[in-house]
Amino acid sequence: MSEFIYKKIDILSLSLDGFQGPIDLLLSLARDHKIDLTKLSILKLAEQYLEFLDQIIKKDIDIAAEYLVMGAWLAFLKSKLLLPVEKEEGSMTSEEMSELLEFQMKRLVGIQKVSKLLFKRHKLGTHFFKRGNPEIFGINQKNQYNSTLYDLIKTYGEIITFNNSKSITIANTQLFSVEDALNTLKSFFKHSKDWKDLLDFIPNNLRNKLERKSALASHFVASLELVKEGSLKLRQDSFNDNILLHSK
Amino acid sequence: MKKLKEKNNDNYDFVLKQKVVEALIFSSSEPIPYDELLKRIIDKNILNQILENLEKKYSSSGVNLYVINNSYAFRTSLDVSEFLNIEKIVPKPLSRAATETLAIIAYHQPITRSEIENIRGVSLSRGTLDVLLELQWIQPGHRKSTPGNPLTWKTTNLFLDYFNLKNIKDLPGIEDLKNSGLLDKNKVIFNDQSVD
Amino acid sequence: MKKLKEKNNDNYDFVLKQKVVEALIFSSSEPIPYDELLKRIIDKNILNQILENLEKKYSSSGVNLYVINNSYAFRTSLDVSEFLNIEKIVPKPLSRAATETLAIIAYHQPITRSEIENIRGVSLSRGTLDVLLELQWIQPGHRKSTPGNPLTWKTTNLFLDYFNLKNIKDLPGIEDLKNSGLLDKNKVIFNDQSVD
Repeated sequence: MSEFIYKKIDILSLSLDGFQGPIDLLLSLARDHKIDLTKLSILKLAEQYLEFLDQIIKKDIDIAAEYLVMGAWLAFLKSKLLLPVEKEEGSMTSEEMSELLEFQMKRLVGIQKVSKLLFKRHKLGTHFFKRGNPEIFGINQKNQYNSTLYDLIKTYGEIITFNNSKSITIANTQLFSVEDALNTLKSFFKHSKDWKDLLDFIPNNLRNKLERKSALASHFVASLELVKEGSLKLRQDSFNDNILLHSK
Repeated sequence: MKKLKEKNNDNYDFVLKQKVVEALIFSSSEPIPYDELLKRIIDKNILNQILENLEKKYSSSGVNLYVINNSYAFRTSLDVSEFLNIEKIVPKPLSRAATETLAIIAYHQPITRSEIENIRGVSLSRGTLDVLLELQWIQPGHRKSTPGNPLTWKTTNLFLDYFNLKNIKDLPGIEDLKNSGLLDKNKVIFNDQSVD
Repeated sequence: MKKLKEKNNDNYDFVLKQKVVEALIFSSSEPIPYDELLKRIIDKNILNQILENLEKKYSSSGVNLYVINNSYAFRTSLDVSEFLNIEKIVPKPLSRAATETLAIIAYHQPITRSEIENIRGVSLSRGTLDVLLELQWIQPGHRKSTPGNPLTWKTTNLFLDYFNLKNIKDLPGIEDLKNSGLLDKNKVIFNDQSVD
């Protein structure tokens, strides 16, 4: 068993560079066991995949996330394979699901094979060459431009990107300035000789948390400022008690 | 006498036309579409005869006539490729994602982005199509008439030219893939894997 | 018997060498110096024979072998160049302004001049639209029924032809651009970032 886990971690390190995704991983698991895709035991494969998923979830949750869709699907398939056949309307049977999975794996193997064949071909500029010094016939048009569709859409992309980054609008904020708070406190204590709770200065019609926090912070800072000036007294009887203000 | 002269004229005309076609294709570095040639020659039969002659004339030369998707180009012969160690353009190797994506587009075209993702089982990372587009190996095809009208992608003639292919049917292994039913892009298990 | 075989081999060798010289001259971007050719062929007599053969072979073609300053190049023959009205034109990319303007017209057509200027953020210089008009890639559309009835611009069929598009709708949309990596999302600063 420990050997098994070791092997999984090996695959994990592979998945960090060459690997692209779940079907690839399934293929690699299948190849590791030198299994012919047509004789593949989907159940075994599903079990291994899920075990592998268990391992990486512990190691790296980000990578695991990419493998989860296939994992969930395989878990579902596994449960179907283990449970007695029950006919459900409109849903795939476990055989159909296994078949689809096998098809997807074979299709990817096919594409990987031909992509190698393609790049093994004789290539222009490496094995054969075009006219090195072309002459251009100017019959109808005087100007010959070599603009490509890529130039066109890349340029458009850049315009759009540029325009988006150009139009930054900073939303009006409903934050309270310390200056405003100072004025509120000063005008209040001009007429009042009572102790007053700091929280009472926070307008109670504020809609969101941020505004409330900002109001509290600026009034607190303003009260400290006034204490420093010598026009206000602050009192807090114990930690977590309300802060009370009194004019001096 | 007049008849003979006319006949001579016809022949002279044909020879001149052949020279024109030869010069047109030879002087260009990119493949010239058949229709472009037809604009100068007008008569399809004559043009076909000329192209056949040229193909034959150059078949044992150091330069051959290549047909790429109904476009014509002269390219150096493969017989001499090993002796031409001139400045070769060493292509920057493509990423595995890009080569697989190119193969999927080539063999399954026209194909949408999400269909490509389904086949590979992973979402296309940004920059993959970009690289292929910059190489001018792929281009947008028509939009699919399914919900959302997704854009499809297909390969270009430059792609065929680069890989020495006459047309899409000439792709290596395409018959095998087709015969084993592996070119079906609609068979999918998980539909919406891509996280955006 | 042995001699005959040897002779055959020699002949094969000569034919191959001739093909190599032919391919070299064809693919070289500049007239290729005699000495450069000699480096591959080694034997002066053989090279001279090859050049003479090629000169003869191409003398009645649409393309001739030219000697310029002891360097060799293929050039379109004068009989056809007259016929084809050859001008040596060096292909150049469209200016940035013209490409941007073309892209905006393609994506936003029909669009007025001042609308183009709004998107680009700079005023259009006189020559920019002229270049595109001369290429026949844009044409005037209908007049807009806003004050001043400004003229709109749209792309032409030649534009579609040149960029190998069947339909203007086949241009990749903003989403496609984003997905193919052509729009660098990182550069975009969203203005609806909410603070919690």
